[in-house]
Amino acid sequence: MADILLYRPHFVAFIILFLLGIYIMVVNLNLVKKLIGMYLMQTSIILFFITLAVKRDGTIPILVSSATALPPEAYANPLPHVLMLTAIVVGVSTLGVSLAMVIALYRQYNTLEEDEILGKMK
Amino acid sequence: MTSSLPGFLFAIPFFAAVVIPVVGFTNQKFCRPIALGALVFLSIVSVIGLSEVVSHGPLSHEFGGWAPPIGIEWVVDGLSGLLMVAISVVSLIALVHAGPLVEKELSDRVIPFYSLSLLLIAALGGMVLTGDLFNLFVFLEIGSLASYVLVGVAGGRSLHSAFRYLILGTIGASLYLLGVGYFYAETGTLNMADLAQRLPEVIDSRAVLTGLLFIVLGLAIKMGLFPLHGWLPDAYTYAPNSFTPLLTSVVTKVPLYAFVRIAFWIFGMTTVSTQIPILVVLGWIGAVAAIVGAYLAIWQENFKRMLAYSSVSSMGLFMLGFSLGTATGFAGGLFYVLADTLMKAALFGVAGAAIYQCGAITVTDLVRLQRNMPWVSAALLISALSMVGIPPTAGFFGKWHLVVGALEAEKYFAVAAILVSSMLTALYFFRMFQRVWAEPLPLVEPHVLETPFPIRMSLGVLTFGIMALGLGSDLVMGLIFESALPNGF
Amino acid sequence: MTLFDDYLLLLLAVVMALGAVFVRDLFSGVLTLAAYSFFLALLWAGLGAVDVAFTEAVVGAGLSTVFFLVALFLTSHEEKVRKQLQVKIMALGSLGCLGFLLLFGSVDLPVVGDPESLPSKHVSSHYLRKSLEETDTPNVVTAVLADYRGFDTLGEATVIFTAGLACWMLLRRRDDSAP
Amino acid sequence: MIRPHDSVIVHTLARVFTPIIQLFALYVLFHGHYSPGGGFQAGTLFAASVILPIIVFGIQGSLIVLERRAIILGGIGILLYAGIGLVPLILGEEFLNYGELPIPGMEASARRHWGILGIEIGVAIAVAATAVSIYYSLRERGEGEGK
Repeated sequence: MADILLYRPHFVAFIILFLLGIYIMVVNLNLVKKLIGMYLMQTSIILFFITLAVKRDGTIPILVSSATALPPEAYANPLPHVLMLTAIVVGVSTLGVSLAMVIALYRQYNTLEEDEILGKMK
Repeated sequence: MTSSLPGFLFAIPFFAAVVIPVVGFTNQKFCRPIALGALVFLSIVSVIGLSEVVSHGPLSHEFGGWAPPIGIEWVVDGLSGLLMVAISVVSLIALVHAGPLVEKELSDRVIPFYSLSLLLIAALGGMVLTGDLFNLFVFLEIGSLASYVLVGVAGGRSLHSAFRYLILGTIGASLYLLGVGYFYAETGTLNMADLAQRLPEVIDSRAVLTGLLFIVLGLAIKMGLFPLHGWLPDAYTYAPNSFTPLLTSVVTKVPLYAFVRIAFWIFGMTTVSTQIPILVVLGWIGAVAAIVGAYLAIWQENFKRMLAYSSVSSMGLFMLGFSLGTATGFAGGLFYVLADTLMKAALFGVAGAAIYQCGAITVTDLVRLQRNMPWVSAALLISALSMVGIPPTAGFFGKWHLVVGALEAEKYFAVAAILVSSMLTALYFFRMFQRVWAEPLPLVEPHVLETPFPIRMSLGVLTFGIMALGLGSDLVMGLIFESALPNGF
Repeated sequence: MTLFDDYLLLLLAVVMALGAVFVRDLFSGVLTLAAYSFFLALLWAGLGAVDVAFTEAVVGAGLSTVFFLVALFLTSHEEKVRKQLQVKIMALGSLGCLGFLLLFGSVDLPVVGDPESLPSKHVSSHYLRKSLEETDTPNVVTAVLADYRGFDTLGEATVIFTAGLACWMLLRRRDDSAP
Repeated sequence: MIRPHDSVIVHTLARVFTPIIQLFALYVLFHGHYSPGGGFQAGTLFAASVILPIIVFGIQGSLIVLERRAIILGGIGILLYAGIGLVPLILGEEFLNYGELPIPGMEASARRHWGILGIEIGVAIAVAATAVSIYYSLRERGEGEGK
């Protein structure tokens, strides 16, 4: 367990961000804070995928001159990058929709606190 | 066999969804014909696809012309073809039903309603047909975004329930994506068929186990499985009536399908029942869900909320069926999924029609249906009998096959759970019957008329479907046994 | 990129994340979040994911922040504090289990930076070998994004289109008529 | 309520930066085959170049005609993308198989090159228009209602 903490800093940061994000999403009653938590959770997953793509001494995945000039081991793995580009877009779309919901809720209840909204519904 | 048919299964609803806002701005009246036309077309193509599968074996379509592990492929096989037919037909009926309700509830938002509904249907189809785990995530997100908004568009309480749905749904989707990441880290592939070949080598790895747990957890949130069903009752209760039939009939079934696909096709029957015994756990969870959901439904006064808890109970029954580990149990679970798709569409259709026509929200209010709305009352009666499990409805045969499967597997707790949940279901539906048909009409009867033709017709078709699926259950079960069972049975 | 740089950027990112979460004023929280995003973009550029870094800088630090700020301008930016010990303990308990699961599963994950690990070999080496020949595109990320997995990208564009329709549907006022 | 900013410095900078951002967006779009970037990043930058003047000069000074139609433009961008994909499907090949696009006198790889550029343009239009549309939707209340 201890060697994970030392030699995998990315993974530790991922765990901290992921759990922090979910914690805020579940516990905090402020709607915008929940969305900040959501953003942290989504970016932490991107961090997880990007570290899968790293290769020691690997360069960015843009081929130089001809395909055979360098072996595949010399470039970072492009597939997780592609997946994460999609995930970023998904994240910002979800954020846009959820902020629209927050604004619509505020128009009706004039507050951003979930317990006050629940109180006003009754 | 490669074929261009799955490509059309994507293209038809997708193009219609994108064309609707572009065309709809010139004249709003075009929206509905485009949507319904596309769905009719989609239903026909998916039926053709299923018949092709039955006669010639699975069809695959390699998007971009790249062979599977490199590119993305879509596969129509027995299971996905069957579900695709169910999704396209039921959503066609649900949108026909929605017509008059949209005019009343969302008259200024007709364009986005139809466009988002079709995007939702395209995404559900994509989740069912795709053979790639990440592609599944993308369609999961498209479908989820569309359903969050369609739940929340009625404002007020529906908006709050949609926000909660969004928060929990995003956690679910992120857990799923994380699980896919673990699989990718261990195998280097995202394609389901390729993964099925490569996983046995690394099956002892803890990362694979963790990935599977995350995926199951994420999909369980999306499908509203019992301890994680927090978003479901509110969303089902407060969603606009024009959307509830579509939401309740297909949206939660598709994550369940994704779970079945991953557990039985990628990991395989022997792995999930012995090496990583998640089926045992899920069987118990399903049993508890079936009983607790039905028990909670008894105490609900709001009709839609009662049906929502009944959906929690049904989800438990499906899970129970799939976890039995016998061919009959699996096929029974699948049959019950198909039956429940029709029953939930019909019941929520009745609930929507009741609110539309006479403002009947609680179970007691339904008494207003009895004299003036024979079509709606008949649909309510037959679909409720089917929920309870009275022959010859589809619900009876679903439960019958589940019980037979449980007896074959010698899992008596499952038999007990199915019977107890059926009895509790009978309790609340018979209480409803008593209130609706045994009580005298209220003295001051509001002037209530029969519902408009599209609602009547769609409820009639759904009722007919429930009866037909029940009477033709041997045929459907034969089809499932022949082409929709995973290896290992 | 040395491990030290990674440590530094990760530390900064985590500190910014904690700041964004625990600061009371929501404006400060959102701006701290933008800084967090910026550090992540630097980190990803360092790890070789230039396309992701570019997108994170444009979208995370840019577009998301703009959306957040507009929403805050139109609503309020005070967070009220209240005690809810029970919920917190329950959440911490279940998240502890989740964290344990994450650590438990991490032991068998491939070592970061290992060129021999499975994800770097199977499918991805095909892209790196063949993309120039097959698609005439030196940037492999673009080739995979737009061609090999172009269908995902169509889905991605559809996601944001869905979001646009969704916001339009949620926020239009009742008295609007379609133009 | 978001009020337009009245500082001269901000106004001048916004005037200068808007075309620069647009130029950079075009570079990112058309150079995506060789350097980081592509349709999505270009679209977001383009959206930024539309949103920046709205923030600085206020919503009255913006292309108000875009407001409700932006989403249509987004749909057209996606139709461009999916339309390029549909051509091979109708010709009996796979959806999105740019290698089979009916462009005469080209190798399959060159056809794929131009196909990629075509869909990147579609993505850029869709993303730019949709991001602007989301922005308009989010601040719609800013007009008459006030606070």
